[in-house]
Formats: sequence, C-alpha cells, structure tokens
Amino acid sequence: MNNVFLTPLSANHTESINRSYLYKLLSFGFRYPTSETFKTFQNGEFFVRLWDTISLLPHVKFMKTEQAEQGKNVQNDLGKSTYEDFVVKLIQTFDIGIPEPPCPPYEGFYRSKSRTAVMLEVTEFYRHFGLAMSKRDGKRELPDHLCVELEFLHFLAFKESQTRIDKDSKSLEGYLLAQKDFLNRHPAQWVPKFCDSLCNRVDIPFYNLLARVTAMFITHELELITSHIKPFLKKNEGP
Amino acid sequence: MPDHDLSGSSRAITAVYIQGPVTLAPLDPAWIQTPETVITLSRRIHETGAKMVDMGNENRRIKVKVVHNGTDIFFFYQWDESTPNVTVNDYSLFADAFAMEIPLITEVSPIWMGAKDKPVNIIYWRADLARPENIVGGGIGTTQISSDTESQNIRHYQNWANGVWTVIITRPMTTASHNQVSFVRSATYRLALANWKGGSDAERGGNKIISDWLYLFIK
Amino acid sequence: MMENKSIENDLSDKNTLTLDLLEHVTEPIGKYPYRGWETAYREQWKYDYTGRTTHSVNCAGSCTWKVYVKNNIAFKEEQYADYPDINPILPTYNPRGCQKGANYKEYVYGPQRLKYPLMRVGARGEGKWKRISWEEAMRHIANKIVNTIATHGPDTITFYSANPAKFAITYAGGLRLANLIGGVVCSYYDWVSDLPPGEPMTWGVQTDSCEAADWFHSKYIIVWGSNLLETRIPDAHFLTETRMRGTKIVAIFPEYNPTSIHADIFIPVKPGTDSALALGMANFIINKGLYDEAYIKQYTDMPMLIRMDNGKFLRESDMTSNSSQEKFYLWDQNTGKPVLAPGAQGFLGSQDWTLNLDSIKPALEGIFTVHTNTGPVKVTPVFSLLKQKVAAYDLVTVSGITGVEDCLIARIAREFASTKPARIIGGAGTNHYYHNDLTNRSHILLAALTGNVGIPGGGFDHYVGQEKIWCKEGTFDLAYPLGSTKQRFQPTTLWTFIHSHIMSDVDNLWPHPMIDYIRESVHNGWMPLFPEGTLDSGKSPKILFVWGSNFLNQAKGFESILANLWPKLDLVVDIDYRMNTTGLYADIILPAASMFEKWDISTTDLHSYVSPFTPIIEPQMESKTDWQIWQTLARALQETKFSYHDTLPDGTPVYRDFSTLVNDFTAQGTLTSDKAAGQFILDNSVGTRGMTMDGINEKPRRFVATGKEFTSDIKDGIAYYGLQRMYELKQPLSTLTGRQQFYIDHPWFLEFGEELPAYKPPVQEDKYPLRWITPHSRWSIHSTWRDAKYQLRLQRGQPVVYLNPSEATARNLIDNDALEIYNNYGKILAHLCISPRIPPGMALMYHGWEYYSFRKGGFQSPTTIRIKPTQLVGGYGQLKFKANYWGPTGNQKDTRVEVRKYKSG
Amino acid sequence: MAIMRQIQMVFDLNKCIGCHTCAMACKTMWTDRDAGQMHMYWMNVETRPGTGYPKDWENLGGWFNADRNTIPLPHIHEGYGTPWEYNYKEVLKTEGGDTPAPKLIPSPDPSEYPYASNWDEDVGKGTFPNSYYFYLPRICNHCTDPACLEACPRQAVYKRSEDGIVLIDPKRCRGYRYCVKGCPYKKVYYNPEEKISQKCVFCYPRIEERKGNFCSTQCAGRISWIGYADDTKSNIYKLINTWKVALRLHPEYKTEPNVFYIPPLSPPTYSFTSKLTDSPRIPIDMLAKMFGDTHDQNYDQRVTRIKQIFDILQNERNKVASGGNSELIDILISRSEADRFQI
Repeated sequence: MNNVFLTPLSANHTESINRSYLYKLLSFGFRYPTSETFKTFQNGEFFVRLWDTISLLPHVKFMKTEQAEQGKNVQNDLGKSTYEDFVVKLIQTFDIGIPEPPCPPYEGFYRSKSRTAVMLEVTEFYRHFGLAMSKRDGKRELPDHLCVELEFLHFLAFKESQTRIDKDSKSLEGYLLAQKDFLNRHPAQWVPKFCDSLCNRVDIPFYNLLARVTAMFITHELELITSHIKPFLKKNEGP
Repeated sequence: MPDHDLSGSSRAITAVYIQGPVTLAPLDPAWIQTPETVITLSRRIHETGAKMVDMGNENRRIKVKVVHNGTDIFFFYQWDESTPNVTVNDYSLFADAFAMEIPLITEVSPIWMGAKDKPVNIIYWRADLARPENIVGGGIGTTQISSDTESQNIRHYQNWANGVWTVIITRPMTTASHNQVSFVRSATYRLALANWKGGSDAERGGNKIISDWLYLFIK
Repeated sequence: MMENKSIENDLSDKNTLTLDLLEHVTEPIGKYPYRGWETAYREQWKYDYTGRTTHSVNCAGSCTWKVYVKNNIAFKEEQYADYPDINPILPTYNPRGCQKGANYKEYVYGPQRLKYPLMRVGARGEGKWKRISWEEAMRHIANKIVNTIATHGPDTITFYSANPAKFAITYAGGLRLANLIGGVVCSYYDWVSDLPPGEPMTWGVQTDSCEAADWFHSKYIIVWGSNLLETRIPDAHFLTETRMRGTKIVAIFPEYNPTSIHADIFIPVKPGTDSALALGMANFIINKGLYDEAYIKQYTDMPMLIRMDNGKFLRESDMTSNSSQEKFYLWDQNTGKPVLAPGAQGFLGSQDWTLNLDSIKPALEGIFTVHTNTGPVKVTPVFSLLKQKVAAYDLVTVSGITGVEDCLIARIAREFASTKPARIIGGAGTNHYYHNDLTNRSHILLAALTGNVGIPGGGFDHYVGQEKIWCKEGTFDLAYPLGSTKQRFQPTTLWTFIHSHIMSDVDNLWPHPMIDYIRESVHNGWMPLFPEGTLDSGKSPKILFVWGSNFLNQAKGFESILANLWPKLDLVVDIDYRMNTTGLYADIILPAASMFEKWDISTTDLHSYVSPFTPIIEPQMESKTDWQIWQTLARALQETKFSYHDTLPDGTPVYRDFSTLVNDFTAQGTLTSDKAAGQFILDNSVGTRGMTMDGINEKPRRFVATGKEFTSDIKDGIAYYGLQRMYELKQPLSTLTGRQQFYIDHPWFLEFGEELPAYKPPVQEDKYPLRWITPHSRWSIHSTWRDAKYQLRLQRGQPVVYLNPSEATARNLIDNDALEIYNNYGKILAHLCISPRIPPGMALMYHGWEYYSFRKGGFQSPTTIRIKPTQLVGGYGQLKFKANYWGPTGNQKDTRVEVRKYKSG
Repeated sequence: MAIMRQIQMVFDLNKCIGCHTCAMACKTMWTDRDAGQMHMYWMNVETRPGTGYPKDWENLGGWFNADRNTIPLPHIHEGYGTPWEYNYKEVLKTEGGDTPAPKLIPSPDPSEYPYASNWDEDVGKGTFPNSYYFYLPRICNHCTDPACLEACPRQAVYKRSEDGIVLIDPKRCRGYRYCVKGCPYKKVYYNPEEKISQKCVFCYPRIEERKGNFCSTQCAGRISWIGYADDTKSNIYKLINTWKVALRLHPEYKTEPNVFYIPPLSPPTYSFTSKLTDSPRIPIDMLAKMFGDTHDQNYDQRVTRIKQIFDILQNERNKVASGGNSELIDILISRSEADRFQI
C-alpha cells in the first residue's frame, strides 16, 4: 500500500501553515483591542496581513474581492472613530445589552441546547489534545468563546502542517478528522448565525467584515478538509 | 408467490459498461446513452407492521438506469412526487425515501428483508439523511445500519424539480466489507425496490410500496 | 474581554505556534488519531468533583445544594439533602430546595452575566457602556467619595443592600466600609414592607417566628396571608404532613390560591378587611368567655390600669412625685388596692424584673378610684376597654365588611379558642397593606387571648423576608468595626419618600398633612433623615451604592424615583453578578461573584441550621467576591490619604483617617480572605461558637445557642419556636409594660384611635375599580429568575395579569388578550389570564417582573409610597428606631387600577 | 419477556404543591442536551382540570384503546408548546430620550398560539368561591404491558427484567414514531434533531446505584414513594395493596401502569347563601373519570373506591388527631427519606 495518493507533502505544508496563520489572525481580530492593536486596525497593518494570507490560500482567494468593496469603507470608518467610541460600540454589541448583549461571541447563546452542554463538548475536544483554558496573568475566558474556538483551529492546522513536514500520515489523518469534526459540530453550527445577527443589527463595519470573512472561511475550510480526507477513505478500501 | 419469468421485459435491468469516469450529475453523458427501464411498484405493505400484504390498485413507476465503469456502479432513479418531503422536524413530518435490496450471500432471499440465513443488503436513501445508509437485513424488524466504516462508502446526488425526484446512488463495484454485496461483470443479481411517500402519507418502516424481485445483469 | 500582547510579537512570525487563550497541561498528548473522544462525551452523568453551595436569594429558603462540576463547568445541581434530623418524631428537612435552585446555572453562564467593570457613557437607562479596569473604576469611585465628603458631608453617601441572613459576608462588606468612612446604611426589612410592625409594638421584637418543623406540633393552623405552598416551597411539606395527623388547616385569602387547595376550609375574605375579621373573632371569644384568663393576666397588659380621664397608663409618677414613668399598676383583688406590676421597663435590673405575680390577683374588669398626686382619678383595666372596643365588631357587622358569613366566623373562633395548640401564620398577603400594623396586632391578640403565644405549635408566626440573623453578634462585629453606635442608619421608606418628592395621597386620613408628622418625627429624633437638615435646607444624597439587590426594580413609586431622586445622585454604583433594572440606570457596574464562586454564610428563620457557600469554581471572567470588591475600594480610598473630622447626629466626634483604611478593613490583615471573614462571624456569634467554615461545609450544623435579641433559647432535639423565655422563665419582654402590650398610650395612637387594635378600611385614594394585588410567585424570588428562560417556558412566557371571568366579560376581554393596566401613577402592558380562582374586583399580577419585561412601565409603576404616622413614632419604650426593627413600611396593596384592551399605536 | 422485579411509584396528590422542582430536576439532567429535546418534559406537572401536556392528551388515544390508524401525532408548536427563545437582541438604537424599546419578548409570540406545557397553571374551573383545581405530576408509567413496546415494528422498545424499566434502544430506533402514537399517556417523545424517539429512563444509572430517580429525590413536597412491587414490607406495597389508597391513572387504557396516585381531598363548597356545605369542591365524577384500580372496573365501582379512600384518609386522620396512631398516617408523613426510597 503506497501513499502515492497524497499530493506531494511539501506543497500542502505551506497551505496548512497559512490556514493556521489565518485562524490566528481572525482570533486576534475578535479579541478585545488595546489601543496599540486598534492602531494596527486603523493604519491598515492588520488588513495587509489578512489579505496577504488570504491571497496565498487558493480555496479562499476569491475573498480578496471583499477587500476591494468592503475594505475601503471599513478603513475610512476606522479612520473617523477614536479608540474610545470604537470600544464603546464593541461593548454594546458583544458584552452588554438589556438584558443581554445583541451578539455575544459565545457559541452557547446560538445553540438551542443548554450552554453547559455546549461548553462540556468543546472542553472535551480541548482536553483530548491536552489543552485547557489558560489561567495565565488573570485570563479567565469561557471555552465556547469565538476566539478560543478559532485559536483551537489554529492549533490543529499548525499540527497538521508539522505532520506533513515529518511525513507522518497516521497523525495527519487524526488532525484532519479532528478539524472536520470540530468545524462540523461547532463553528459551522453557529458562526454563520453570529455573522448574520452581527451584520444586520450593528453598524461596526470592521467587525461586520471580519465576521463575514470568518464565516466564509469556515465554510470553505469544511469543504477543503473533507476533500483532503477523501484519499484516506479510499486508502482503507484497497482489496 | 408466482415463479419469476426471465422473459418479462419490465423486470430485467442491465448495468451498461462505460469507459472512464462517471460523475454524479444527471446531465452526465453516461445517462444520456443508457436506456431506462420503468419498474412499477404495486405491492402495498400495510402500516400496522409488515405482516399484511394486499395488492392495492396503486402503482408507482420508477425510471431506472444503471451504469458502471469497472470500478464504481451508478444507479439512476427517477419517480414522480407532487410535493417533496425533506424535513422531519415535527412529530407528524416524514421524509420521502427509497431503497434497493439485493440478496447478500445467497442468490435469492425472502423479499421481506431477507431471512436469518439468507440476509439482504439494502441501500436506503431518505431525503433528510446526509448520505444513503448501507443496511443488512435478516428478516422483518432486524435491519441494521452496517457498523464497519468500510461499508459507508455510498455517495449520492438528490434533487427534486417540477414534480420529479432524481436520485443517483454510487458505490464501488467490489468492497472488502462483508456487509456489502460485490458486483462482478456478466453476473445477474436479484434486485427489489421500495418507495415511501413522506409528508401526510407518513409512509415509513413497514408502511411502503415495493416491487417484485427484478433481475440486474452486469454487462 | 481578554487583554493581549501587541501585534508585534504576537503575529510577526507565521511559523510559530502562539497560544494565548489555550495552554498545554501536564497530561501527555494522547495517541492519534483522535477517534476516542466521542465516547467520553456521551457519558452525561460523569463529573470531576462536587461542591456545596447554599442559595442566597431573598426567599428565606437557605437551601444547601450539591453542584456537579466537569472540566471546570458547573453543569448540574441536586439538593444536598444532608440536614441532620432534629428528633425522630418530626419529619426531616430534606430534600429542601425548589425548581428555581435546580437551575441556578442559567445565571452563572447566562447572557445576563456581568463580566468586567463598566462605566456608563450614554444617558442613564440608555445602556451604553465603556469597559474600565478595576483600578480605574475604584479610583473614580474613591475620588467621588472624597470630593462628596469634602463638599457635601459623609451623610450624602448611601449604602443599600438586603439582607445579612442570606449572605452575611457579602452584606457585611459594604457596611464595614460605610462604618469606617461615615456613610449612611439603609434599612431594607421595613422598606420592602416585610417588617410586621405589630411585632415590635406588641412584643418589642423585630420578628421571631418558629422554624417550619414546629408547624408539626400544631393542632389548628389558620394560614392567613402567607401563601406557604407557593412561596415556602422547601417547607410546604410540613404543612401537608401535619394536616395528615389530623391538624385542622383553615386558609383565609381573598383568592383561591395554591395553599387553599390543600386546606380543610377555604375562607374568601375581602382584600384589606383581615383585621375586622380577627376582631370579630376576638369579640366572639371574649363574649363567650373562651379566653384563657390566667394566661392573659400573667403574660399580657390586659390587667394594667388605664386612667379614664386621659386614657394613659396609670404610672408610678402619677401616684408619688419624682418616681418612675416606666412602672405601671394592676388592681390587686386580694388587697383591693392598686399595686405596681412586676416586670415593667422601670424594674429593669432589679429583682422585680419578672412577670411573677406571686400573691397579686389582678382584676380584669371593674372601675376603681385611685388617689394620684393630682387628686382622685377613675381607672379601669385594659381588658375592659378592649371589651368595649371589640363590641363594635359584632359578627353581623363584620360579615358585612369581610364578606364572610357570621356563623362561619363564630365556628372558626370557637374552634381556634378550643383546640390547643393553635397558631396563625401571616405573611406578605396581610403585611403589604397600609394598615398592616392593625392586622398584625389583631392576629397576635387572638393568639394571646387563647393562651397560645410561647408554647410549641402555637402563636403568631410571620413569614416574608429573611430578616432573622442567627449569627447576629459576629455579623454586626464584622459590619461595624467602630461599633453600631457610631453608624448612621436610615429608614429607607422615609428617605425615598422625601428625596423623590412623592406627593402623599393619604393626608385626608389624618388630622394633619403627612409632612407635618414627618417634620415632628425627624425634629424629635424619632426617625433619622439623612443628609442632616434635608427638610430645611433641601440637601440631597449624592452617592448611592446598591449591591446584592435590585433596589430600583422593586421600589414603590418607581416613576417618581426615576424622575426626582435619580437626577440628584452624582454617582450610582451597582454591584451584582447579573444585569438588571438597577444596573440599567447605574453609572458604574462592578461584576460580582455568583453563589458558586465565593465563601459566605446563609441562615433563615424557616430552619435552625447554618450552611455555607463555597468557591466551587473560580469567579468567572473578571468578577470578584463582594468582600474583595469593598477591600479594593478601601485600598483606592487609602491612596487618597484623605482624612476628616466627622460628628455623628448625637454629637460624638469621629476622626476618620483613610491612610490606614485597608488595615482597618482587614483588621491588620487578619480578615483579608472571605473565608477568614466567615470564620470571624462564626467565632463571634453565640449560636455558632466552636464551628468552622470547613466544618459547616462538611455538613450543615444546628445552632448551639441564641442571642439576647431572640425570645427563646434553642434546645437540642426541640424545634425552635418564639417567646419561650417569657412563657417558661417569666422573663419580661422589652416592651414598656414588660408584657405582650396591646395598649399603646402614645399621644398619636390615642389621637388616631389606634391605642388598641382596630379595623380601618384599606386606602381608597385611587378612584379605580380593581384592587391591584402583586403577591410573591413560585416562579421567582423578587426579580431573580423572573427573566430565566427555563422558568418562563413553564408559564405563559411574558407578564400576565389574572382576572375573574365576570370582570373580563364586563370589559369584553378574552383569554390571552394584550391589556393596559393603569392608574394616575403609571401604566403597564401585560397579557390576560382568566381564572375563576380570582374574586371579582381584583387584578392580580405576580411580583418582581423586571422593568424591561414590559412594553411600557414596570410592575411597581401603579404604586406609590404611603407612610402611616404611627410608624414614625419614637421615644416610647419599644417604639424606637433601630434599622430593620422599627420604621415606616413601604406597603403597596392599597393600590387600585383599571384594565382595558391594549390598542397598539 | 419475564420480568423478575417491577419498580413502582406512588404520588400523593394531597401533598403535591405544583412547584415543578421534579420537572426542572429531570430537564437539567436529561433533556437539555440538544435542540430536539427542549420541548420535552419527561416529568411534567399539569393543573387539572386543564388541557394537560401534550395538549388534551387524554383524547388522542393509544395502541389498546383507539383505532391504530387514526391516532394523531401532535405538532410540537400546537401540541407540546414551542420552547420560547429569548434572544431579545434589540440593540438600544434609541439615542437616549424615551424609554428603551421592549426587550423581553419571547419568540415565537405566545399570543400567536396560546398553548405551552403549563399554560393553564392554577386556572381551574367552577365559579368563585367554589372554583377548584389540583396538580397532577406525570412520568412514564413503565407499564407491565407497554403499548409503546407493542407498537414498535422493530422491537427497539424493551423492558428490563431486573427492574421493569422500559427503554428505547437509540441504536435500533429508526424514528418511525409508532411508539409516540401507541402510548395512551403520550409519554414517548420524538427528537427531530436526533431523528429518534426518546422517553423517561427512570434514571436507571441512579437506580443501579440504589439511589432514587431525580423526580422523587428532588421532590420538594416529599410526595412520592418508590419500591419494588414484590417487596411486601415496602411502603408502596402497603399503600397499593394493604391500605389500597393508591389508584392508577386511566387503567382503562389497558397498559397496567406502575405509577399510582392517592386522589386529592379538597375544601368544601359554599351554598348560594354562602353557608359552608360538606361536599368537596372537586367533583367525584371528575376523579372517577381519571382514577381506578383495574381496566375492567366500571364508573360506579370507581366512584365507590374513591369515596372509600376518602373515608379511610379521614378516619385515620381523626384517629391520630385524638391521640391514636396509624400505620397509614406514618407512611403518608414519611418522617425520613428512607421511608420514601426503598430500592
């Protein structure tokens, strides 16, 4: 049984690195911005990295068009607003509302099952890979936060790229299946809903754009991963 | 049960051999050049358990085309359905469904889900399922989705448009799984079809309409 | 949400794996592929560990729960059910808990949960916030405090919370800081109208009800205004179980409520006429001689002599010059002479401070002449005056007032007097009326006339609010490091009435306008009103702290508070774990730990055990425990190095130096942790001597003793009930006469004809046809759980008002119609539920809906604040202001409304 | 299927206070795991008289007492009550000024279709002051002759021999829902997310650890007893067979349910001259239509049985009131939890 079916390992290696980097960028974009990170949004540095990474990824290259249409009005909206009123709008969208915030970035509020059930599921995923919620320097976030789920996918995609470099196809299959299952059971179930409720309710162009990019990226990731896995299924099926 | 006769044209189906790859799209050239056979399903099984059969006057016509390219076999089914039923998100909602049954290890098995020693291999499609299920049956009420992952190699295409369901089912000709029958060229297999109308007809389980045993010849 | 590093070092290098929110743990990474995970997920009943909490909601349940935790997620709760039994005869207290507690996790992880400090940016109520750090928030508050003290004085800083029994450490934290910086501490028990004024008047005690197990000893129970089976869910089984052993249960309510369905007799009384019914029964009992003569001579003021010229008690100072005004006379039939009654306040400290009558045989009736130092005066015992007073309440008249048929009144009175032990259980149903004191006094009169007060299974027990603090000494030592005498206390009803410019609408009920009575009461020092000089100078409060309670949502006169009081406040700080109406209108919100995340102590009058909360999981996000929040504020205040000379209302000077505030707050560092504060309370309370926080975490413990403010000792193997020390030890009560005092000869009481219990009709000011009743519901404790999804799905999902079928047809309304409920104070929108359990003439809506649950208005919009002059009295023996013991009550049941179909737009 | 032991449960309707702690205990443990379960209350409490949950389930019929082909399958929205979502996510668009827009609006709007699992709580019937109602807690009866088991063409429903608990095997179930039609008490539910039927499992993981099921151990009113039918020393045996004060709900459905109820006493009514009568306000007729011993008992026999039970309860109460003692009263009080959970 030979593994000729795998496209040359090295080419895919850079693709999974870029995918992992894009997950990190998106997770970073949704974190609560300090004034420095806000400057990188305002002066466009964040977007330069975002669009460059996207252009390196064939299965999402088309999103570059978003940059043309949306990028400009996001840029000049950011230009107009100060750091203070940017974070006020952010809090009023993600954190505080009467009695609940309009678009809380937590999966637990978009699934009609109980939030504890959702959190138990995602923590099982993290635990299985030896990961747990960080307690370093006072951080105490809940496991179903959008940034945590994106960071977990960043971890899986990065590990995938490592196995491709070491040509360890057994582990590679594990990480691909993990990504497919996690994407299927969690982000795919709620990020589109989060993106819709964000876009048609709130007018922070920056987050509307980021949410649209994230939602599209996740759907295309699901397709990419399923296509990567197909050879593994065929592999088992030999006579 | 009357003995089958080979001459009955409407009960013999030929799996045509096609060179090269076949896609799951209805407009694939393979389908255009393959003759269709129309199978009538007329044997009504009643709701309260499959114990009662009555020759109702209902006939459902299924257009069938089968092709294969040596590695994969493709079944193309079409039938009339005025309103599609895909969702099952309420107590009273049932999805349209379709199944094809082939004796697994013997040449012939009882048409009611086979028997303990003469099991059948069923491919069961339902409008709401992600993909068709590979099922093994050893008699009424014993059907079970085969648990080995090898047998979950069935892919399909489904589409309802202006009154017609189009379902294309494909799987590899030969399989390592002992829960799936393997097709060999120039062999003939018994084949039976079943159909369920969902929605308010609420056909499911034993409440369905089936064909008689048909003959599938693999060219 | 989470701070993070700058973009530079985080994103610069594509090829490095940088995890910030996730981190590796020691457990080695398992072998791949990952297929195994699915099975672990399905084992729903698996958990990593369990922990104990006790729900601290203002419901007097104090139920202890076992919380199941997996992956640091608290996913399931079950009643701990490990209360030790008192004795084998009494039913167990387990499993103790309700359907709300079973789902507290919805708040711990709910969308309403507050995550980090917030500062308001939009207008108040607009809901626009900015996230700030704890340091920034504390610096802002500290500066505001210092400037306010410097410019307006310390008594413009007001602290409101309720109540120590449900979370002693959380409550004491705020009070400790107030005590140290000179702030004003608000009462709560009278403000929410849960204080039964009749108990301080008659017994000189705040409230002293029996624990639920003592219901099992009663042979006859009249449940009169306390809907036990709906609002005492953990204790309801004691009532149904005592009924099984043949105890007669009589339910007296205006509507056929859940407690009535398991009663032997349901008596529908017209709303607000309860004291007429009670006095009718008293009339029957007295006329038929069914009263316990020996008991009332021994334990009540019935034999005390009253001067017939001025209606005052005959005092020693009337008989001999410059002698005590606090000694009173009986007519001794043995000697035919007036003799001093032992046990009166004047004998405090002497060996005559006992109710023992020895050879005295006091008369209950008759007119006698005594020779005072101003000449002969006719006197007669209180009992004879009572007999005349109750004569007006003959059964036919009372039947007309109350709607209860006269022979039924006679039958219930006879059964109550002849079955022993018998008790009356009162609650919010009767206590939230304007004349609540008259109803309390007439209920206690019935219990005393029949000799039931002070015996197991008998008496008058009142259940609403969780006021009883079994660990009072320790809690007060923790709350008042400088001593409670050096603390400014404020009756909240009076404070809110004045500062919200509420127009009194009951002036026509009294000889003078209400403001005159208020002015005289404040002038005489009977009732404090801060800031000092408000009535003359118009000074107003500047800062309001609210923690662990939803002040604004529950406030009567909601619309005027928002319009008039709120604008005066420069700073409103709300400390809570969930967003609510008070938070909506605050300036700064500080996120507090929930009941799963902190040490605290919970007690209640419904049982005699103490159990803790423990930090089962860490405070979520950036929340802190209340004890730590107040400590952090103390640190910020310390940094200001501010100090000032404060003089308290009674003139005592206090030098307040903030530069040592943290040490003062933490008692030189010994009380820094919440657990240490809890241990301090246990160590310094007589009831919990020798107990440890870890000890009560292992298993709830029963109290070992009671303080002197209680009226009974706690005895092993015996369920706690009130007034044992009076009944068994003949120990006088802390009333003027030392006895159960039904005659109050304070000039205002005499002038208003309320020297003895009387019936006064409910206030009819609102010219609207329907009485607006807002009872407590089984679905929420005030506003907690009022907006909880799991609970709302078992109701009609949104606010509902109940009407009798005839009232609905009269206004051609059908079930589930959208309605407008209005009077001249406010308007609410809600949906209709038609039920024959509601009497005609009543509109009933369950209490506690959040302001934002309505399309318009809040459930308190139609209410106002109505102060009763007799509750402003002070300087009269037992009637003297102490926070949560005596003060004007914030009643609301005299409100009347009209209802019509709501036409939108 | 030889059943070696059969677990049984008794509810005393004179102690049920309608607080739903049982329903919440069951919901937070078993039926809030996925979207398809939110409408389910394996343990529910309904006010009677009332439409009940699912809506007027008593008229839908079951496998042994109705025409099997016409038994309807209730819709979630109209029959069980759609679990309202409170994503009241209206952003405070108003720039201050008038009061903010309404927030706590359930969706779907309850006014569209006035029904939910506890819609007519405390409404009752009759005219004030003689109106009447009581609370009826309901779980799966784990019947001796389960209609759901009979109805399933795939034998996916089975009854365990060690305790008689009736379970649906999720691996075998294909979501045909004949069991939902079959159960006359409508205590089998369909999960549209998992596309299978689910039902009360009598907390068998706890029963196997000899702990009570959640709806009885967490019952604040302490109204229930559990035990095995063959344990003649158990309190449920004494309530059902010795004192015979516990009846079955709708025995005429012929499934031999293993959950029993002590019928509710009620306060007397007032005559039109507002004099107290001595007839209870809950009509005996209503109780006789609900409760009985066996399926072949006729209406009059059931009326006599209910009156008989009320007399027993009254006599035993009077005996204890006048100083005597009574085994029945001690059981009904059950001073310790060990008196209630005897498994």
